[in-house]
Amino acid sequence: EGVKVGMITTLSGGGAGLGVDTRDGFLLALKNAGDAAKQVELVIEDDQQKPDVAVQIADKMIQSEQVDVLTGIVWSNLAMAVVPAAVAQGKFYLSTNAAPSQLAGAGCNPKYFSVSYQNDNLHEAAGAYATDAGIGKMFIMAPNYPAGQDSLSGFKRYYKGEVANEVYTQVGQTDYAAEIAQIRNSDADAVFFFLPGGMGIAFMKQYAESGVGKPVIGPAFSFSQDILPAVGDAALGVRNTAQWSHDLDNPANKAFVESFQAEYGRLPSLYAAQAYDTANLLLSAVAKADVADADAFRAALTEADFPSVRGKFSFGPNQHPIQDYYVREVVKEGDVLTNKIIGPAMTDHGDAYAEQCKM
Amino acid sequence: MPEPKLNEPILEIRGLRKAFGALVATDDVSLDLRPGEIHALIGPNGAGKSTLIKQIVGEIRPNSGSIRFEGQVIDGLDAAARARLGLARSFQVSSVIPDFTVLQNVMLAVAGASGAVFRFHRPALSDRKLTEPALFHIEQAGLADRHLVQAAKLSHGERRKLEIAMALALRPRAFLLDEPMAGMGLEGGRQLTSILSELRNEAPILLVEHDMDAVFALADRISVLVYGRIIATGSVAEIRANPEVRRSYLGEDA
Amino acid sequence: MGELLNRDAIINLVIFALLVAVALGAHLAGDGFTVTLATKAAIFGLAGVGLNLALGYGGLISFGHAAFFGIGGYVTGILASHASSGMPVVTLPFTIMGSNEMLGIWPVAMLAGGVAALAIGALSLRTSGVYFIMVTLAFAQMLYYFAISWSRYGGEDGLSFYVRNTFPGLNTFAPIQYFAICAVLLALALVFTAVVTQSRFGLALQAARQNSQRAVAVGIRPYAIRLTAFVLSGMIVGLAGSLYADLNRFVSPAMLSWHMSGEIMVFVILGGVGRLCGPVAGAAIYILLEHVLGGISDYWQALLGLLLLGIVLFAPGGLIGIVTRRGRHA
Amino acid sequence: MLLAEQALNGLQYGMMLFLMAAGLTLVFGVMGLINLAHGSLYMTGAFACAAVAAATGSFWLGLVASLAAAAAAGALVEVAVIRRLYARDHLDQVLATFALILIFSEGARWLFGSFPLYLKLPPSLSGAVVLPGGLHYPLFRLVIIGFGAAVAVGLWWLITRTRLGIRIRAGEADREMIGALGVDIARLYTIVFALGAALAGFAGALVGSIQSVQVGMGEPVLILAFVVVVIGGIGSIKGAFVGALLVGMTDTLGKALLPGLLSQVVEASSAKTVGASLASVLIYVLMAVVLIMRPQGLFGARG
Amino acid sequence: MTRLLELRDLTASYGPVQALFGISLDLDEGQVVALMGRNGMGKTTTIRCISRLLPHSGGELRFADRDLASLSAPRVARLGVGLVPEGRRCFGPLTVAENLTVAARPGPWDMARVCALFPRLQERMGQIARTLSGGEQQMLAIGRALMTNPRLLILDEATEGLAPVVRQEIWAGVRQLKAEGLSILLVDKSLSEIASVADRAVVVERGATVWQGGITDLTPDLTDRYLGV
Ligand SMILES: Nc1ncnc2c1ncn2[C@@H]1O[C@H](COP(=O)(O)OP(=O)(O)OP(=O)(O)O)[C@@H](O)[C@H]1O
Ligand SMILES: Nc1ncnc2c1ncn2[C@@H]1O[C@H](COP(=O)(O)OP(=O)(O)OP(=O)(O)O)[C@@H](O)[C@H]1O
Ligand SMILES: [Mg+2]
Ligand SMILES: [Mg+2]
Repeated sequence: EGVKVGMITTLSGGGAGLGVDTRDGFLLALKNAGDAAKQVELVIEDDQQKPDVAVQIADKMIQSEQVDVLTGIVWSNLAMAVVPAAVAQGKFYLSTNAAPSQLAGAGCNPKYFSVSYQNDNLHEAAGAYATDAGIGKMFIMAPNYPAGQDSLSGFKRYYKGEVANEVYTQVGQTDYAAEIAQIRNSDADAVFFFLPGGMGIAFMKQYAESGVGKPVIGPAFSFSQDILPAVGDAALGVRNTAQWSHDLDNPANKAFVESFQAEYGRLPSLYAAQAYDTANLLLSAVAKADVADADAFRAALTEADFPSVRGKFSFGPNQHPIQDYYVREVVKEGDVLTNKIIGPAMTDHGDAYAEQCKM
Repeated sequence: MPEPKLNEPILEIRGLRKAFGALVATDDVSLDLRPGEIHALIGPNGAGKSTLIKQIVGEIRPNSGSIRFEGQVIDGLDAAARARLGLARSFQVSSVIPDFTVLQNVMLAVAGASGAVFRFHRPALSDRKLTEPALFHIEQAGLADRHLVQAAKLSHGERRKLEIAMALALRPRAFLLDEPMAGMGLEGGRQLTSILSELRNEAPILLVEHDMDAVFALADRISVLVYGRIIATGSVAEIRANPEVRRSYLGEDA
Repeated sequence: MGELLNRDAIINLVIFALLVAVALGAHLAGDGFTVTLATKAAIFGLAGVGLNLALGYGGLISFGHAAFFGIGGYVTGILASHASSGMPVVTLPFTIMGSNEMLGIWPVAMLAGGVAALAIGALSLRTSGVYFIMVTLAFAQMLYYFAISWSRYGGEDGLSFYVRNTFPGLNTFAPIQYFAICAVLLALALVFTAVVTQSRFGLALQAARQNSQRAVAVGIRPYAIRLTAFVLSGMIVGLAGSLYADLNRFVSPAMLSWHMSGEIMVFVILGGVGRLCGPVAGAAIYILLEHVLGGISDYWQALLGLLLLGIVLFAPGGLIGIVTRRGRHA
Repeated sequence: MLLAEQALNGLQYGMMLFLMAAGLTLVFGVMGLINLAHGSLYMTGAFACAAVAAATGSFWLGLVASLAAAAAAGALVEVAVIRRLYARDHLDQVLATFALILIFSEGARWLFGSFPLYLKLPPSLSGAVVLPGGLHYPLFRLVIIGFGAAVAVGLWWLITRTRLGIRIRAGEADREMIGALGVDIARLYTIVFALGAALAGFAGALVGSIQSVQVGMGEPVLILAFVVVVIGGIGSIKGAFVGALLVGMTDTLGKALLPGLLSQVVEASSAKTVGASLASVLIYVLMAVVLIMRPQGLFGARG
Repeated sequence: MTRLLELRDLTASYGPVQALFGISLDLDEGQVVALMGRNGMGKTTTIRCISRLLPHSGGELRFADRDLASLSAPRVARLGVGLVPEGRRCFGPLTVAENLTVAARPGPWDMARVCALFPRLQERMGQIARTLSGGEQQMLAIGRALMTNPRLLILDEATEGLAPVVRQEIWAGVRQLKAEGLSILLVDKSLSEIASVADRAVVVERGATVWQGGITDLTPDLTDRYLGV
């Protein structure tokens, strides 16, 4: 029996780092599970970070390879291309990362689970933290695409202070002098930004050079373990929000971080942790139910009966996590830049779209 | 074909002027081309001969002045429209479609002259409305046995003949030939001379040429252009005798 | 010429037959994914055939054909998503409803591609050479950035429409049947291209490419000829975009990106510029390589690069050039 | 005050673009070669700088390494590939250099992994300085302006005033003829290509140190650099310089001003996103307008 | 007198098309030799072979006691072959001065001497070559070749497309060069001018040498037969 899993993730091109961590985290969980993992047959394919390629691989996995479960997509736009059609064809999809709002609200589906978060969550946590920290005026900034627009609305949803300025940057932008000048000349007390990948690295470095010096808050993406070494000391002291950190104090996490370092010789990133949890969730469900019995399998998944590296973890009504979010600070441990938890930002937090979900 | 009144010029140029920056390449030029004549245009290098031809065919726009062709003012027409009216030119450096065969080149001219190039379905190569006139003009230009040769593979002289065939295919009302003799060699030059003297019966020729043997043999009238201005127009004998022309163009011992 | 034409015709038939044979064989073997790959090859081949009309025969090196590909795709996605939501696409000045009928969508996609090509071409054709390459790219980039931030239809996330549009009498969701649709359209486009390039218009187009000054001198307006070719090309590529959208049931700005333009161009060059079936062979080989190499190594794109490089350096006439042992086509 | 700073930013961004485009102009304009792999050489420089700086701890050594590595890569590419393409048309150049992008990117990923690398300015170049008028401005951005101007002057001098430059331009006009006059154009082109590559690598190292050093970093730059070169007119260093400043100004001021201007006419929240969208296509609009008005670019001589 | 240039049964092709079938030619130091023949008979092709712009496929090609077969075009130019090509081929975007300096090599010919030979060039030093008149471009092409200080100057149709008065100037220049002892190989269609300056003539027909000898031996029946005069 067992379950056949198709992993579609980015393994070539510029964004390959995130996909590699996703794959490695997932594989590590299977390895650590020992014999239990024999129930899981895994096929992995590279989506090249192209939505059309992802769709075609999904078709192949569904039609030719007859997988039961799909997983692994890093990017929201690829998820939007694959997930709706996959679940419509009766396959389960477990998200290791991307969780766009469309799939959390009206577009939710019994076969779709997000094991990571809902895309807005980290931004909401940042908003909540800014409120708690008593920051009166914020300068907020994100790229001009749906995820960016969602991020700023997510932030504003829980931020009670005043938004001094709201700026949308260009996707793929590498020079932020114009925005930094606006920050310098605004009366904001702090800056919130969501700039994934290279955009965030560029912004942080240029911001540090500019000497503006207003505190910076962001979601974990720009301070994830895969990116921190490239940002360098410019990131020191930045507060960022996440549902996980490598220093979270629970046994599952300790085991994960240790075995990840032993296996791959580097610190795990957020993406690796999420994939690790996803694999363990899957294993927990496989142990309880046969995937052929979709209702039973779904019920087993919904229980979320697995040792999450995040400590407590459960699913809300739209099958997105209800979990705690933390504020982390970028610190240097020896020579290595990493994050340290400095406190909770939100506890037992779900998401804003759950109530639109009718399942 | 409605013949215009005898001796009524086919092509009338009045007060044409063209400046490139400070350089006045065409300076108040007026010129006629009459039915049946070969009108030679000579003058030093850089005098503005090619520039004048380019203005007549519409490749460049004059700053002022006017051109009438068969009684019609053509100043507002673009180059393609003028070609269709029957202004056929040859280029100073020969200009053909290199990958086409001789036949295809001439068929292109037939098609262009007919104005019906937006035909999408019928295979051109088997269109007798194109091939028949094309083969006829190829024969006229003396290329009969070469019509399936790619233009790029023609010798220099053959390429010049191909240009003539393409000009003929336009069923022109006037020829504008820019140095057709250039690089033709002695024998080729003689052949071309005889083709040109036949051609004048089809339509008058405005001939730009530095080969004085050819000019003196062919021309009915000669105009001399110096620094963009016409300094003299007259018969061969008059021009040969003109001291100004001897000094500025032909050289002392011409 | 006649004898060579026959040889070309045979090669064209063989290439097309091979594509169909692969799809049919895979279908009989129950390998749906290979059928999908063949469909993708047919669609990209169609896009290449469209580009080839402008690029190969007209010498118009467009680095912006993704614009038409994406427009075709978005037309399809938008009409299909409105059909499923029941909301009209436009209400003013008249109401346009969505549609999930391929036969209704294709003409709109082609029209939109053609209109865009008319606008872009009318401006771009004022330039030539490298400038033309770059202006066409610029227009495509404008559309790309516009699509990324056009949140109404998903922006960067793209637009899913979950179920393939319908075609009377066929189950479009069956891979082989959808392949059949694409293959027939490809065949029609090939016949269309063959006829057009042999026509007077084709003669004039090729003349304008090789020597536009000469074309003018025989009374032909290269601008009008080129613009017409560009529009026809945009329409075919728009249709290909529509088919691609239906293949994936999804459209996104990636269809408008310069990578896409580059890829369509690579299909054409790879197969052989200005050869009727060149783009089909090019697209098929490219997709085959992508698929085969992808299994060999994570770094397969480097291998692909090396292979492409080898082809440029040692087979300047493209793949078909190798077969016919001739240089670049007329 | 803000406007002054934004204008300075525009100037600075323009200079940065010029640095990125300088090598491309040289190769593209002077040798008539469409080199899509320019961005890869840019990436090579950044990676070389990051690797050497990490190994030795010296940014300056890294900078030298970026020049050397990119020049070497350029020379290798020229001899192995590009040399065979001069006589071919643009299409083959596009395909070959497209293939080179794939090879370079995956090669870099194979050598350095998928994660971004660390490359930071040395302390002597970092931090902000106070300009007359009380404006705080990052020192490095002033340094970029300086480097950009120096490269511009240097290139202009090289091309117009040195015999090497005259020969390069003569070779561009008629390759065969310059050979028939006794100038070994093949070697000359290798040198030029290596020089263009070195400039790209240098820009990669400088600009990479305030942006991210990662696989694929060259691609957005490539398109921008082409836009700059084309606006200025192919083959003109002056054109590339003016084009770069124009693009830099347009982009920066567009980003800074458009959303604000738009919010005067439309409702504020959509003004932000619509303004940003407009700003992101502004340079392409600029390019299209320039080319439609002047099909040969601002300073281009040929069509 | 020493033998400067020697061609023996040279053959060459453009791709699959053979253009030269056996060209033989001798030129001694200080001589002016005219290469003659009808259109398309292979004169320019012969010259392209001598300059190594086109590789020959057979026969022997020697210049100044060296076999040129293995040398590149730039090497041959540096050995002292100065080419004034068919169609002038000045570097259009460069100024007159730049055209002259681009390939200059040390020797008796320098800018001043070229200007003394063609005073018109002096007046146009800063002008872009593309905008020169045809005659001026021709002078520039000759001056440019002289600036390389060649031992052998090759003129391919150097008077084509020029006004008669300019043609006379060019011929005067050629006579002056000859008087100074320069070796010259030339192609032209003006028989009378050739007769006045050349020492020897080589006549080619369909890519092969059919006659060579002293210019005075070139009788009218020969020119009639081979040149169609
Ligand atoms: N596009 C242009 N820009 C600037 N100057 C030009 C242009 N075209 C021609 N000229 C100049 O105009 C003058 C006339 O040139 P044109 O080609 O008409 O001379 P021509 O009489 O045909 O000479 P030739 O007998 O040498 O062919 C020359 O000085 C030339 O340099
Ligand atoms: N690039 C080429 N490709 C193919 N054939 C060529 C090429 N150039 C010349 N030929 C052919 O080679 C032969 C010799 O040409 P060449 O140019 O040497 O003649 P030529 O004696 O210089 O004639 P002309 O007096 O016209 O200059 C001709 O038959 C010509 O068609
Ligand atoms: Mg002229
Ligand atoms: Mg010749």
